[in-house]
Amino acid sequence: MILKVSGLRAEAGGRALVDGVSLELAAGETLALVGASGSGKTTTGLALLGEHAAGVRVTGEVWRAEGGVAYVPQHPSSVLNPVRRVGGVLQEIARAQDGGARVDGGRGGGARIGGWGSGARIGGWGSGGRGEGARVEERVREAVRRARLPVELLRRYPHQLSGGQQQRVVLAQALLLDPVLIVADEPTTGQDGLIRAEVIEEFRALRAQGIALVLLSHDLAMVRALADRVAVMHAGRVVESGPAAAVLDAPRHDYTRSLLAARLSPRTATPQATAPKPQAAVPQSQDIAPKPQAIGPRSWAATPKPQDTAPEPTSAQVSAPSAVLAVRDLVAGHRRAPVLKGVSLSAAEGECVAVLGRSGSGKTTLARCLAGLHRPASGTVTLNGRPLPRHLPARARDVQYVFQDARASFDPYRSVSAQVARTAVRLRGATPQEAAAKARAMLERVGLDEPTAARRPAALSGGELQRAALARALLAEPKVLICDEITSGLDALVQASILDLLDELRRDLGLTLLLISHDMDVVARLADRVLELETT
Amino acid sequence: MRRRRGFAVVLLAVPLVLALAGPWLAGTPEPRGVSFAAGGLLGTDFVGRDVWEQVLLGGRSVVVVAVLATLLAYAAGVPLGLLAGLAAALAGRRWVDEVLMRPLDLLLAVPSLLLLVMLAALLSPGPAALVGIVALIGLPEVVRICRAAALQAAGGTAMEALRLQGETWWRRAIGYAGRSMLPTLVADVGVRLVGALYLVASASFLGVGLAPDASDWAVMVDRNRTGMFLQPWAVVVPALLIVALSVGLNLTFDRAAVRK
Amino acid sequence: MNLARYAMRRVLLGAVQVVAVASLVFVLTEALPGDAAVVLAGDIPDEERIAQLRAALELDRPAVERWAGWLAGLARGDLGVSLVSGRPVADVLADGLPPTLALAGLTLLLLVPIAVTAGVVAAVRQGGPLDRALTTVTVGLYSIPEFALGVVLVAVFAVRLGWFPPTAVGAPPNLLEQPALLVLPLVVLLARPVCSISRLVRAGMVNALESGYVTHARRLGLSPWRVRLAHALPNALAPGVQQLARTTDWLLGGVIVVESVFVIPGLGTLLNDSVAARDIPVIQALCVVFATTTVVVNLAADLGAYRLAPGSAR
Amino acid sequence: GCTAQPTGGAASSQPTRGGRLRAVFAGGGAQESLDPHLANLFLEASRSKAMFDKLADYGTDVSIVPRLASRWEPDAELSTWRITLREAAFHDGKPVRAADVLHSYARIADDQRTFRAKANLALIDLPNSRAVDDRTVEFRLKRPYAEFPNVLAAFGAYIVPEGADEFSRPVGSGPFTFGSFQPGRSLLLKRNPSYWDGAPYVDELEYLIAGEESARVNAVLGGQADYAHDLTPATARTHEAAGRMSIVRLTNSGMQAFAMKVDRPPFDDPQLRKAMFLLADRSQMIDSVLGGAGQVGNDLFGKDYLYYAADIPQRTPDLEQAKWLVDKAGAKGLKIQLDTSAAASGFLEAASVFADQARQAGLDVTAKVGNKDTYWADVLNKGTICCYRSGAMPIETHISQRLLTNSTTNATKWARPEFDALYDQAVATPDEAKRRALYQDMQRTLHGEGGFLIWGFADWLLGTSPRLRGVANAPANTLDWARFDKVWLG
Ligand SMILES: Nc1ncnc2c1ncn2[C@@H]1O[C@H](COP(=O)(O)OP(=O)(O)OP(=O)(O)O)[C@@H](O)[C@H]1O
Ligand SMILES: Nc1ncnc2c1ncn2[C@@H]1O[C@H](COP(=O)(O)OP(=O)(O)OP(=O)(O)O)[C@@H](O)[C@H]1O
Ligand SMILES: [Mg+2]
Ligand SMILES: [Mg+2]
Repeated sequence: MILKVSGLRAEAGGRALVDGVSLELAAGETLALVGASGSGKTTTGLALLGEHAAGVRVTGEVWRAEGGVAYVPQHPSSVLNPVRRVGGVLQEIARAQDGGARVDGGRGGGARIGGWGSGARIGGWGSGGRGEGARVEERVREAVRRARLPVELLRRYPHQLSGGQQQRVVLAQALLLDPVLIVADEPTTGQDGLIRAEVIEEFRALRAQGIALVLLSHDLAMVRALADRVAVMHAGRVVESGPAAAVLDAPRHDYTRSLLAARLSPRTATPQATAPKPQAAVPQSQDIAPKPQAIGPRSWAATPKPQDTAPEPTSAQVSAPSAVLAVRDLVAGHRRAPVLKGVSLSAAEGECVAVLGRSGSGKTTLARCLAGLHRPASGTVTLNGRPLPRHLPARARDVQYVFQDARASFDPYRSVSAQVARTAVRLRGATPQEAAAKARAMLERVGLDEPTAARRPAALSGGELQRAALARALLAEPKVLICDEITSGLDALVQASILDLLDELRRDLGLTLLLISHDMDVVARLADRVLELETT
Repeated sequence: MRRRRGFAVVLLAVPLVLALAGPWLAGTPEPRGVSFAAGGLLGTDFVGRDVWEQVLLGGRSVVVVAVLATLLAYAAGVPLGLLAGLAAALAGRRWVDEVLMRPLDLLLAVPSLLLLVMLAALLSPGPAALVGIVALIGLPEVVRICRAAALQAAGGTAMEALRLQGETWWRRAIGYAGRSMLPTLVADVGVRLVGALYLVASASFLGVGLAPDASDWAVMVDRNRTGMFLQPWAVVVPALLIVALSVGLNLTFDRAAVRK
Repeated sequence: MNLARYAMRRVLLGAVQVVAVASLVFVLTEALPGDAAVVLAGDIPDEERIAQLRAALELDRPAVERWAGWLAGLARGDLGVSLVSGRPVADVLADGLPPTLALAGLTLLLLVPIAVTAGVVAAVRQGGPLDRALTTVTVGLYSIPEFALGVVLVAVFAVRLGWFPPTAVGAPPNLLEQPALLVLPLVVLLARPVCSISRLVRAGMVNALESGYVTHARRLGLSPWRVRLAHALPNALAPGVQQLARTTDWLLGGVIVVESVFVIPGLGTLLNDSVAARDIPVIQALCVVFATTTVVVNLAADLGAYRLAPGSAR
Repeated sequence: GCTAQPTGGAASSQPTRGGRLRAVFAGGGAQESLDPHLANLFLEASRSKAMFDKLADYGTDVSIVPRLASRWEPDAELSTWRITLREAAFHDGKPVRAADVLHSYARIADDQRTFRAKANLALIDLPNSRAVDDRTVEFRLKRPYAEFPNVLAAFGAYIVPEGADEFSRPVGSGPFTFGSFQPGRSLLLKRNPSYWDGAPYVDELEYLIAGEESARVNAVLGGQADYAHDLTPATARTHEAAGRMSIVRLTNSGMQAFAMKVDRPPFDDPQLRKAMFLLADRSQMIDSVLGGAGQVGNDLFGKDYLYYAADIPQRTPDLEQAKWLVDKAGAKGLKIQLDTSAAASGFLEAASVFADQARQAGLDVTAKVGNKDTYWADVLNKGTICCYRSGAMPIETHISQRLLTNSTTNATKWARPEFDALYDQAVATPDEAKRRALYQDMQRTLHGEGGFLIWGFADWLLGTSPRLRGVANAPANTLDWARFDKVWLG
C-alpha cells in the first residue's frame, strides 16, 4: 500500500470544497480522479501531499508510504522559478537526490505514518564524489529525455518556454525525484498529440516500475489509457469509484453518465468543414486516439474520427472571401530563435480558424503578435483592410486574446469578478454598475456563479479561472477573439457549453475566432479552417 | 500574540503621545541655567534649557516634518519608479525609462552635502523648504527601489492581461504593480523616515529649515552631542524616543504586512 | 533585449553623465555664496585683499572660460591644481582615495553577508521572536545617529577597555596595515546599511517564501536552506540590490561623519574641506570620481535588476 | 612680563629631555600649507612658530616681547625705527641677518600677494628701509607710529631666509627643524639643538590633524596624542575630574561679542544700542553658552591687556531700563535678524540665548544661520547685528583694524572723525602715560555708544595627557600658547 486516505475534508470559509473522500492506492497502481471543473480534484491532490491552499482547512487522515512523492501541478508557470534557468534547477534536484540517496542508504524502507508532515529530507548539497558530476548530468539527461524536453531548452528561463514546454519541465522535475507516488494534475493539457502519447507511455513505464500514480484529469482518453481505477468527483464528493473499465463503460452515477455522454459533435453548418484533409497534416489525431478496444460504445467510439471532419489545413496560407483579419508574411521570434517564418492567414467575419502545431511551434507567439503583445520582425496584420493600431487599448477593442495560462493572467490581489468587469468599463465605456452587471451575466454564461467569482484568483480552480479569463475577453465585445488553449482545463460538459457559447457569438455577432488548441475534438467542433504551424 | 502587539504599540505610542500632547504639557519656559548641568527632571541642554521641556516640545516637528518629507518623497518617487519600471519592461517604451532615470542618476551623483549647502544658500529657511529638500534627497533612492520592484511585477502575464483590458496606467501601476511591491515599500518607508529625521537635523546645522536651537528631537540629539557624557539625558532621551518611534513603526508595519 | 548592447550604451551615456555632473557641480559651486578668495580671506574679509586673491587664483576670469579650460584639461587627463594648496588635484585625490577604498571595500565585504543573512533569517522566522529581535536591533541601531554610535563605541571599546585604537590619528596611509584601526569604523559604517538592506531582503523573502515556486521547490526534495537561498533569495534581492548600490555610492563618497570621528582622511573629508574652501578644481575632480562610481554602480544595479527579473527583459 | 606661569602641578617637576610630542589640532586638509606667511589656522600658527621666529611676539598680557629682535629704538618723531637682531641661525646654519628680515617683510608686503600680515606692515616704507649692518635693520615708516613693536609681533610676520619662496621643506630659525610632511595628516619636526632660546626638551614634535573635537579628545584619552587643541567647555567638564586627561584653561583668550552696525537702522539709534547693552545678561551667557568657562565682558576689547580701561564700571543687566529704552526708541516688537553661523564654536548657542534675552525686553530677535565658510565676508557689510569673536591682539591693533573710518574689517561701521583723530594722536605720542590716557578716552566712548556688545571672554581649552608638563597658561595667539619648545614629557 502506498497511499491511504480516509474521510478527507477540505473547507474554506465554511464551505466544503472536498468532503468525505477516501482513497487507497497500491504500488504500481494508477488512480484517476475525474470530475467537473471545480469539483475538488486539485484540492484533493494537494491534500495527498499534505498541502493545501491558503485559507483552506483540511481534516481527515492521509497515510503515505515512506519515499518520495512527486507532484506535477496543474499550472506549471506558477511553480517555475522566474530567475532560475530550468536546467540549473533540474541539476540541483538531481544532485539533492544523489546526496539524499547516499544519506538515506536507499529508499523504500519501512512504512511510516506520513500524516501531514512534509517529509523533508536532509539532502547534502555541498559534497560529492568524483563521479557525482557525471552521474547528475546523466540523470538529468535521462529525465529530460523521458519528459520529451529538448536539451537545448535547459539553458532557458521559464518565461522563454512555451506553455507545453514548461509543463514538460515540471514533468522532468517529477521524474528526477525517483518517487514512490506521483500526483499528476492535468499533466498533458499543453501537449500536442504526439508528445501526449509519449508521455502516456512514460507513465505506463513508471507504473511498470511499481510507482503509483494519481492522475487528475479531464482527459478521458488518457484516463482510459492509463488508469487502473477511476474515482469520479462531483461537488467535492467522490460519487463513484471502481475499476476503470467498470466506471467508464458502465457508469452507475448520473453525473458520470452525463460526463461521459457529453462529447463534441462537429458543426454541420460550415461548408468548409466538410472538406477532407490529408492524413499527414494532423498526425496527432491518430496518436491520441485511444485503442479501439478500449473505447466503450457510448463514448469516444461514437465520436466521428477527427480526420474525417477536421477542416482543411494550410500550412502557409489560408484565405477567405471577405477577410476581416488578414496576416501577411508575419515573421517573429525571440532573441534566441526565430519562431514564425512568414505566416499568412486570413479570416472572415464569423469564421473560426484553428491554429494547430506541435508544442513550441509558435502558436502563442502568433497569437501574441496579433494581440499586439509581441512585436513581429516583419509582416502586416490588418483588420478590415486597415492595419491594426499599435496603441494597445485601441487595438484591444477589436482583438482580444485569452491567455494560455489563465492563472498567471489574473492579478492575485483583486477579486475575479472585479477584474472581469473592468474590461467593459475600459473598452466599452460602461459605468461600473453596468460593467458589474455585464460581468455577472457573462460569468453566468461561462458557468461561474457569483460567490465563486467574488473570490480572489487563488481561490478558484484552474478551469474556473479559464472560464473567467474568457468572460473577461468577451466583455470587450471584440471583432476577433484569440483563444489559446482555453478548454484544456475543462471537463467535457463545461467544454461543450463553452464551445456552444463561442459558436453562438460567432453566428450572432460575427465574432471571428482564432482557436489555438491541441484538442482535435475542439478543433473539429468549432473550426472552419485550420492553419498548421511547422515546428521550427 | 497580544503581548507582542503590546510591545510594538507601546514603542510607538510613547513617542507619538509625547509628540502630540507634549506641547500642551510643557509649561512656561524656565529661565536658562548652566549648560549641561543637572537639575529639573532631565537636566539642561547645550544652551542651558530644561531638557524635559525640550523633549515635550520637540516631537511635533520631528513627526510632522519627517513624515511629510517622507510622504512627499514617496508621493513623487513611487509613480516615477513605477513609470520607469513598467516602461523598462516594455520593449517599445524603454526610452521612457531612460528619460526618467538618467537625470535622476545625475541627482544621485551630486554629493548630497553640496546639494544641502547649495539649497541652504538659495532657499529661505522654513519647514516647507526643509520638507522639499529632504524629499528631494530621498527621491532618487525611492525611485530606484520602486523601479526594481516594479520591474519584477511588470514582466508578468497579469500585466499584459491588464493592458489588453485597456486598463489605465494608474490602475496597472498603482493597483497591480504598486500592490505587489507594497511589502517592499513598507519595509523601506519605516527606515527612510529615520533617515529623513536626521537629515532634518543636519540641515538645521547648515541653516536650512529648523533653527539650530529648535526644539526637535533629532536636532537635540545632534546639538547636545558635545555634552553626551556630561549630561547624557539630553542625548539619550530624544534618541531613545526616535529609536522607539522607528522600531515601533517597523514592527507595526511588519505585522500589518502579515495581515495583508 | 541584448544586455551587452544595453550595457555598452549605458557606459557611453555614463561618460556624458559624468561630464554633465561635473558641469552641474561647477554651476552649483559657482552659485554657492562666496568663492575661494572669500573663504581664504577668512575673518579679515578686506575687499581689496579678496580682489587680489581672486586675481591670484584666476577667479576673475569668466566662469564659462574656466569651465571650458577645466573640460579641456579633463579631456587630456589633467585635473588641474588645487586653488588653496596649489598641489596637483590628482595628488590630492590619490591621498584621499586609499582610505576610502579600504573602508568601502571592507564594509561591503561584511555588509552583504550580514545584511542578507539577517534579512533571510528574519523572513524565515517571520513574526517570531527572532524576527522581532532582529528588526528591533537593526532598526534601533539605524536610529542612532552615526556620530553618537561612533563616540559611544570609542568611549567604551577604545578608551575604557582599550581593545582598539580610538582614532586613526597618525596612522600609516595604508590603513590595512593596522586592521585594529578599522574595527570600530566598520561597525559604525555597517550599522545603517545592514538595517536598510536587511529590511528590504526580509520583505522580498517573505513574499518569495509564499510563492508557488518555493512551495514547489520544497516538494522537489531540496534542502530547506537550499530552497531559501537558491530559490527564494534571488527573487527577493532586487530592491536590496538597489539599496546596496546606493550604499556603495555613499561609502565611496559620503562617509564624512565616520571619517571625522575616526580621523580617516578619505574622500568624504576631502569633499567637506574643499566645499568649505570653495576649492572648485578639487570639488570638480571629486565629483568626476563620484559620478563615475555612481554611473558604474547604477549600471551594475540595473543589470542586476534585469537579471533578477528576467521575465521583463523580453 | 614675558614668561607665563606654567600650569598646575607641572611646575614642580623638573624638565626632562627626549620623546616625541604629538599634538593634535583641528584644520588642515587641502587648505594647509607650510608657508609661515600664509598661516591662517591655529594649526598653521603653531607650526610656524615651531619652525620660525618673528622679530617680536605677544606676551601673556599681549604686551610686546622681543624675539629675534633684541632691541628696538625709534627716532624722536617715531618714524624711523632701528632694530637690533640677536645672534641666531637658520636650520641650515646660516645666521639670521638684516637681509633676511627685509626679504621676509618685502615678501609679506608684496602687492601681488595676499599674505595675512600685509595690512599690519602697510605702514612701513620698505623701499626706504635698509640693512644698516648684518644685525641691524632700519625701518622707515610712512608716518610716526609709537606702536611699531606691535607690527613686529603681527600674526604671520615670520622671518624666513633671504630668497625663500617655497616651503615644501621649510628652513627657519625656530626651535624645531623640518622632518616630514603628509598634507592633511601629519607634520613631523625634529629638535633644533642649537636654538637661540634654548633647545627644546622633546626630541620630536608631531602635528596631527583631527577636525572633530571628539576625535582629538579620544586621541589623547587613548594615548595617541599628548596635546589636544581647542576643546569645548562640555568636554572639558566631562574629563576634568577623571584624571586621564588634564584640562588647561587659557583664560581670557577669545572675545565674544555681538557686532551692531551703527550706520543703519535700527542700531543707528544710540538708545537702542544702550538697550541692547543693558538687556544682555552676561553671566547667563557665560553659563549657558560657554558652560561657565569664561568671564563677563564690559563691551570693551582686551580685558587685562595693556591699556585696558579697567576702571570703567562693569555693566550689569537692567531689564526694566532696557525695556524703557526700547520703548523710547520706538522699537517695541521690532523684528531683528541676528546673523550667526557655525563659523566659530559657540555662535549658534550665543545667538540662541541672546535672542531669548532680547525677546524679554520686547525685541523680536531671531537667529539666522548663515554659511559658515563665507560668514566673515557676509557679515562685514550686510545685516544689522551678528555674532562676533576675536583672538588676542593688542588693543591698538583692534582699534586700527576694526574701528577707524578706513579700517578694512570694520564690522560695526564705527566711523567717527573725532575718534580717528584721537587714535592718530595716540600712536604719535611717545609718552606712554599720555598714550594710555588717550586709549582710555577712546574706550570710554566705545563703552558708551560703540557697536560691539562684548559680553564675555572665553577660556581657550586644551587637553593634555598627564605626562605632558610645562604647558603655559597664555591666551591663544600669544607667544607661549601652543609653544612646544618649553614643554616636556614626564
Ligand atoms: N521569451 C522567449 N525567449 C526565447 N524563446 C522563447 C520565448 N518565448 C517562447 N520561446 C520559444 O519560442 C517557441 C514558440 O513558443 P510558443 O509559446 O509560441 O509555442 P506554442 O506553439 O504556443 O507552444 P505550446 O503549445 O507549448 O504552448 C518555443 O520553442 C519557445 O521555446
Ligand atoms: N483557497 C480557496 N478558497 C476557497 N475556495 C477555493 C479555494 N481553492 C479552491 N476553491 C474552490 O474549491 C473548488 C475546488 O477547487 P479545485 O481546484 O480542487 O478544483 P478542480 O477539481 O481541480 O477543478 P479544475 O479542474 O477546474 O482545476 C472550486 O470550486 C474552487 O473555486
Ligand atoms: Mg484543478
Ligand atoms: Mg502556447
